[in-house]
Amino acid sequence: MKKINFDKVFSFILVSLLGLFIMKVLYSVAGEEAARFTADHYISYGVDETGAINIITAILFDYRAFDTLGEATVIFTAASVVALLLPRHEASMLKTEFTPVVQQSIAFILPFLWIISIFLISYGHLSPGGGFSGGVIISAMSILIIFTYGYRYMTRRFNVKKLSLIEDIGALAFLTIGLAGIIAGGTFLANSQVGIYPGPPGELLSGGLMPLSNFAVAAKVGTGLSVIFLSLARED
Amino acid sequence: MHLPILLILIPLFTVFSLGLFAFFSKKYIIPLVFTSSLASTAIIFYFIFNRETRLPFSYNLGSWQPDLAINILVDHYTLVIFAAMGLMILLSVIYSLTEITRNKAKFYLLLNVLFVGIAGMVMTADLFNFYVFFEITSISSYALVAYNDKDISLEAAFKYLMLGTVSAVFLLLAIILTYMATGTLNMVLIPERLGNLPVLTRQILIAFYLIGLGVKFAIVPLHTWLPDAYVGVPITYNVLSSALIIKTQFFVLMRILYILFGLNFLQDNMITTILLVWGIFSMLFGHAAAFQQNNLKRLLGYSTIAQMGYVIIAFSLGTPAGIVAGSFHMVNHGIMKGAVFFAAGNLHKAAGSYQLNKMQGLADIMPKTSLIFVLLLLSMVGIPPLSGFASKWLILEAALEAGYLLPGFMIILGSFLSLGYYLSIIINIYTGEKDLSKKSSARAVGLKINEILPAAALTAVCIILGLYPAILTGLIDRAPEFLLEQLNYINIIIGG
Amino acid sequence: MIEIILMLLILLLVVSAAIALFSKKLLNSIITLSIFSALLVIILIIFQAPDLALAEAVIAAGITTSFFIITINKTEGVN
Amino acid sequence: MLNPGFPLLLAALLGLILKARKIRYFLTAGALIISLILMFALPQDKILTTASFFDLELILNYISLTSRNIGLIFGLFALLVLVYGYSLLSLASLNLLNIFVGSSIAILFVGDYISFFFFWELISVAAFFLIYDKVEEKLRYTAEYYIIIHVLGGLSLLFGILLNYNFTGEIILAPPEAGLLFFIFGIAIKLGFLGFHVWIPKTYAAIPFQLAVLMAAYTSKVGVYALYRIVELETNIVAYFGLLNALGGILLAIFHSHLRIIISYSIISQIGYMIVGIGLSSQIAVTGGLFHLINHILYKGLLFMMAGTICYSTGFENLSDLGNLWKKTPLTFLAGIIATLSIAGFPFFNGYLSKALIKAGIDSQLLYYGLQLAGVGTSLLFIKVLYFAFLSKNNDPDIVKIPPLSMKLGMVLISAFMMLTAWNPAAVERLFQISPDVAYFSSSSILSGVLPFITALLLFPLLKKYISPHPEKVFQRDFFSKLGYSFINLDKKISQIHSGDLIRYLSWSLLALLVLLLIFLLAG
Repeated sequence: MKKINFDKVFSFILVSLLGLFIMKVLYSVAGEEAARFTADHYISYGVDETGAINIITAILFDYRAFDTLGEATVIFTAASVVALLLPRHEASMLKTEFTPVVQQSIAFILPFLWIISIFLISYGHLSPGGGFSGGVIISAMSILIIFTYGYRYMTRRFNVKKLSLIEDIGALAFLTIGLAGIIAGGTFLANSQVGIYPGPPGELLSGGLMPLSNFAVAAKVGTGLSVIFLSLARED
Repeated sequence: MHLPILLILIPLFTVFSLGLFAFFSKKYIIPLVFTSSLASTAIIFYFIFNRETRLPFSYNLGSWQPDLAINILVDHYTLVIFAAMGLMILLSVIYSLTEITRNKAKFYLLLNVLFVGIAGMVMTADLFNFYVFFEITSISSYALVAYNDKDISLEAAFKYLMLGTVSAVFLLLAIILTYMATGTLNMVLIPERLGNLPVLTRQILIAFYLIGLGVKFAIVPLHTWLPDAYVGVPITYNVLSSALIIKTQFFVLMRILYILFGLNFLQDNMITTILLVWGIFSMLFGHAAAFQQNNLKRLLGYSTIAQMGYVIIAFSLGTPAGIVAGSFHMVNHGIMKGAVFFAAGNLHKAAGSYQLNKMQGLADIMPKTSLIFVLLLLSMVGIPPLSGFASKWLILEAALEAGYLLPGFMIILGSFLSLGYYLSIIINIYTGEKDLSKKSSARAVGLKINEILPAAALTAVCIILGLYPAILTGLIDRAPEFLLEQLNYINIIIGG
Repeated sequence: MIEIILMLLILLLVVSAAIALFSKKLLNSIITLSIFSALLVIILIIFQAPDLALAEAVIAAGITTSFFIITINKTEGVN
Repeated sequence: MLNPGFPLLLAALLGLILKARKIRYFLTAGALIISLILMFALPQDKILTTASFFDLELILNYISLTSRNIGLIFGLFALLVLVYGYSLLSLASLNLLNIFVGSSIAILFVGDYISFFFFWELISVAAFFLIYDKVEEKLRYTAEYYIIIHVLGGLSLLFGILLNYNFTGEIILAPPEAGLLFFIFGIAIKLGFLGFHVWIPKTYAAIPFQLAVLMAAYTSKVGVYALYRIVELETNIVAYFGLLNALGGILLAIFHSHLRIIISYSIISQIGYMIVGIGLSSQIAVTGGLFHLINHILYKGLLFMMAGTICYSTGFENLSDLGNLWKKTPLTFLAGIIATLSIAGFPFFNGYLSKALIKAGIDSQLLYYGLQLAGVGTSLLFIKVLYFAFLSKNNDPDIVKIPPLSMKLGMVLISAFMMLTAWNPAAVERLFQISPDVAYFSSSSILSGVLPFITALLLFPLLKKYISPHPEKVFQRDFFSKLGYSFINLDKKISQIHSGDLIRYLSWSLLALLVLLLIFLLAG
């Protein structure tokens, strides 16, 4: 008979008790009518106030654009950290050679991925998507390239330095968009509230500076995640 | 007026442009960082000097109406951290000029990210926004701990990361639950909506907040990352961590507890009592553990834990005097511990090690730095006329005034314990070899002006504060108004 | 009908999470984790949150998995 | 106006720049003279200088008669030590002497608790560095012991001050209305009350003798002054405790044979006399107690100078190594005789006047005979010292070094001063502005002064073999250091739970959360 592992017993008790407490809070919290104040406001007035049909993008890039700036900074920092603390060991998996069939099919897929990401970014305020999702797809492309064509192929076109540069520019662009709010007479990151071309809802050019911020964030997120992956996959 | 947001934007701009500048030429890095920290310091001092006319100050982002927008608030309570920031930002940058030799751009990037996080955490009046800045601060902290890329610092950073992430989950959980219960993240609107919840639910929320932030300000069973993290990092991070990061996390916890839940709720449901007892435990444990250390940085790390215990005790008294005393000690300990770390870094230059027994005989090589070091350690013990005495006096007075005799006695006991290990540092530094032929491993080194300046400046501040503590209390004496009375805080945005 | 599917999915979610937690090999955990994400995507779509579903699909199922795999691949050499 | 202690503190600051020993020496002397002039010149019973700490008013300069008297003797004695130690005091110790003596004098002239506490701690810190030595491990240990026990007392005093401040809202230096116990504990450590006395012999026997001469005069006397200012009880209980101290000190001293340990223990006993005087309610006894403080500084200084000179010239300090010195060092022998007769309270010698005053103020038989008994013990003690050091033929140590003129001059000056005061009580009363109205030289009081000494002289041959000298170690672990070590051992166990294991740490934090939740669940 195996000895009882006290660590496991202890963690089991711990986890189940914590779970019970969280359930307790959830039950007492759920069903509060007053608790939908902000959400109701977003749903009722979101389109009118921001000019963006996709409320989630409206929240991300107008109501709570400051949070988005912060999250972008988190990704930026993470990318810098990973690039700083170089892993010193090679990734053996990257040595595996894929057959030309795989390489060709990836080459075939990549342009479509480009189009999808650009669509997601530029229609972010109209349909599901936005800067984050589009940016992540861009980084997924770089991952695909590295996996199939190898690390060197990727770095010949885009090395970490260049990508970081694009990342910096994207971030600075987002900051500049934020400053535009100040210039227009409002506060930082002011957009629709100071009347920067809200446009007719549903048009591509609407939502004020939202499409621009989408592009800025997408550039930043896409390159940031790519930098992380490139640094992880680096072969010294 | 866009000054408060500039406090976040200036370091943020520096962060993003550092990469650009570094791409073209490395020689722009230092001027850029220096300018930005000067500008930040100038803004902070603008608020400090114009506190009567300009504060409280609110700023809503995106020009949204205040109940929808993310708000940024500067009130008299914020000045507590501002006072520490005003000194530490510039001095730490000055000190790091020669300390950091490799990857300067990355270091200053992380440093500025840290400043962004701290400024954001202190000023924001929105729970989720606070969480974002909390993460920014945490990530840059993990990175700075790992910065030296040695085994010991990487291991410490990993531990810190794991503990920090687990705690951050609870913090996020608490924020989500708060949002679910109230439907808003605006810290100004939450208080009245939170009042409808059952008591136990609110208590559980508080527990989550406490654990989430407790790991970061190193209250005792959650402190374990700190001594490890302090060993292998640049002195600049030691200073910033002790003087700013830890303090900021505690500062925000207090704001969350007192503003969101209210003083009456906390006192009726034992939360202040629990915090008080926990603070005493934390303090005694920190002192006791510091006693056993023979690595100077670890020792100072434990002493930081213990000193945070004093702050926790003072804040959990729940009286205006307690808040003022705790705030005073937050700033004052930041100054003292910052100076101690700067001086320790200078001593390390000669000794080549932070092991106490290898630091013997340093007093002969660096008499002035050693003298400063001794002065600071005496100040930490609380021997007048140095500033440590003033904060001890305030805390004790507040504790006794609130009727807590035993906690007061424990504080006395704690500072007696602290004498023991500070004395062992002094004795180690002031021990010479009997025969001069058997020189210790220490060698004389010339210190650069930027290494001497921070320690000397902070020591001067320490002495001045000891003689005229009213300088600092005059700065923070209105802090309790914005912490203990929810209405004052709420009115900044809604009423004003 | 949709409720039954939802319940089933949630059950599968728990199961996959448990497998991810208790499997001995890290690689298995990661693959299970991506299955977990895929299930989550379906649930999110049922909840009419396409934005989140999109993000979850790309980030959790795609990026995170590859990050994990490359990290494990690197650290295996160390141990 | 300047507090009389401040010139010395300023001299200490100035000394940081001046690195020449001679200059520092005369700087200190000059500062001492200025300080003495200030004590004479400044008006009494007036608040002269104030400062503020938060919103509290600090009284930095308030001269009362008692503090002026003690201050005068503090300053005078420091001058005598300067003469004695002309060739012995090192560069660093001169500056620390400034701080030590300066704060000892300054503490007498402050009128509030915060500055009182400030100088109280400053004395300990300065003494720590005075004792401290970079090379000698023995001295490092002594210094550590000294400051730990004194800071313990200081913190207790601080807690008392805060309790009192919290109760009354005042920080004026006056008998407290709350927290008296903490005041008493702090003072008891400072003045070396029986049970807290261990630091006195430990310190004064281990440090260089010139420093022992200096330090023995101040630390515990400041404690006595604090007792006089702070502790005020309805009953005479303090006086009985003082008697306990007087007898206990003798009992502890009599079996030792290291010169400075004996003298140190006799400090404890003499402090007992002062406590008896202060603890009594009659004005004469209180004056006598304070007067005894003044006398005590002089003859105890002379005793330490004697011990120091013996140590300097022979290299030995234990009575078992000494003997037959009276021909080789006649001056020292003479000083020893004067000091012995003074401390024994023999008529027409220094200690007689104050002891007579205390005895005149006593209203209880027990106290009177107790003090007489202590007098017998004191006489016996120093007859033992004189006999075994100077007269006994058991040993015959050589003179290794001839003491310099300055040391001899110091002893001569202090003996002369002592004899002057002893023969001229009227002048003393004028100088110190006291008028106790006691007939010092009545036959009954002379008899009561002579009796103990004669008794001791008769007893000595009988008791000689019981108290004969033996070699001994200066260092012994006492109760307090044992306590400290057991704490350290316990502490080691506590801190060993930090194993560095991440899982353990994680479970601690989760456990903390769980405990917190359970408290809420069970208590709510």
